Amino acid sequence: MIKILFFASLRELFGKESIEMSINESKVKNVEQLLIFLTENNEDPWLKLVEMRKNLRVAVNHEIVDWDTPVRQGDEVAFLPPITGG
Amino acid sequence: MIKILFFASLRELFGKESIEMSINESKVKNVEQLLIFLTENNEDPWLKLVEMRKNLRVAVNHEIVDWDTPVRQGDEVAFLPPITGG
Amino acid sequence: MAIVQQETFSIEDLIKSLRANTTSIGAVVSFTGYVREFDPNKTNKKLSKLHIEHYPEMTIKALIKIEQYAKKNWNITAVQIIHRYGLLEPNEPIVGVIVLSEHRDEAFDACRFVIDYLKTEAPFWKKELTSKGEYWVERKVGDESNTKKWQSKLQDCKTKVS
Amino acid sequence: MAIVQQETFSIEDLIKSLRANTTSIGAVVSFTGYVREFDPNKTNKKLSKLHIEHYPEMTIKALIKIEQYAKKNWNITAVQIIHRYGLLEPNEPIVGVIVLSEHRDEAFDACRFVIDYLKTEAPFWKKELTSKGEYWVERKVGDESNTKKWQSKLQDCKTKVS
Repeated sequence: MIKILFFASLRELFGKESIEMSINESKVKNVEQLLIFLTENNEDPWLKLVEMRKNLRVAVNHEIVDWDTPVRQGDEVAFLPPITGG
Repeated sequence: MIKILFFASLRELFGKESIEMSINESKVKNVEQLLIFLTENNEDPWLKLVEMRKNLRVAVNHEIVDWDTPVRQGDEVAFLPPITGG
Repeated sequence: MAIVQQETFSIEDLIKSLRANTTSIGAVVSFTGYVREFDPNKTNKKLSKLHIEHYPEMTIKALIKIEQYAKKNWNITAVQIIHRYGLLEPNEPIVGVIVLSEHRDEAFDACRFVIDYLKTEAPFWKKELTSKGEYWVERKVGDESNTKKWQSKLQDCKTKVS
Repeated sequence: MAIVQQETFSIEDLIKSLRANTTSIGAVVSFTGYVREFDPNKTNKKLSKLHIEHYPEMTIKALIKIEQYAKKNWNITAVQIIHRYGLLEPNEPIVGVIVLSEHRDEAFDACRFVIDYLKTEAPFWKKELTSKGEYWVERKVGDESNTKKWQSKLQDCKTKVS
């Protein structure tokens, strides 16, 4: 299982703070592939993630990472809308 | 009469905060000429002002001014050692 | 040292506790960011509240990383970030950054770096509740370019910091 | 608004009174300069007191002029200088500069300008009373070059300001 977290506008869009799902590790090896997997059925609200792709950042286990970073069972993945701190 | 003020190291050097003196307005027309007049007898502690000339600034009536600024009877002239504010 | 809390804070108390037992601090620079009730660029909207959301498990780590980058890049004695979350009223402080150093140039640069970086790199999101409705604040182009400017200027800042 | 006094001061109180009745202030930047007990460059000397002398009839005028230059060159809402004189103990604050503005970039630049300019342009002189004797503080080369940098960058700053 991996845990996927949503914040701010994405949390509102998905109507929840997080989901858990199992992934096929042979198919989904990194964050990029996870995003493709989540959106391959062209279903809302996942499609929104694709639209936002350019402005989306991703954190794995509480660190912002590049899109080729591996994901493994037990990881916590968060798709982050544009940060507006301060 | 004009009033000449001394601050910091100059106050200590002259042993006083200020002096008053009358000036010959036909001879002493500006701050530069005042300094020349004050130091023409090559007497200490006035000579020190010449030595410090490069680092000395001068204020007339509470404004730092250029050396060609006129001085007149009643003016308050201050020779300022290098400022170390803040 | 970084603090994330709902409550308000006192810049002066933070400075005092940072200064305790220091003897060669010549300069303290502080930045405080506040909730604005009116944005002159959006004159028809009056803010009633600002809601700040964050990613608790990640936030402190991200802020401490930014502080560490500041210490690595400038000769400073201490740096402290404090950032609030939850529901804030207009004119309340949102964020404070304090830098202590022997000399002022380093304190100014480091303080500015920290707030610039935090704006785009620490996982906070702001929602404005206004007289014309609620909406998530959009990222400012200027904030992005400030972060990029630092990244091109500083060593070891090219990797993501949060 | 500029204050010259013997007593100590509170940055927070000054910020509060400057912020009273403002509704679109997003940023406050403050600088505080302190008396250093030890200067790492002069390790053999311990400061016991700092004596600050000034030119009373001129000081406030000079400080207000610096504040006016800041307001002319940056889009800021308020700026306040406070500077002490007399006999100060190690670790006491000497000078405070506070700038309020809608956005942070202006506040940072203006605050830095004010303290840089004040260092060479406001009629204060410092004498250190140390374990190795008393002496007048010498002007730092860095302070002069900071002032010159601003003078070459800003309009209307070439004339002397104090």
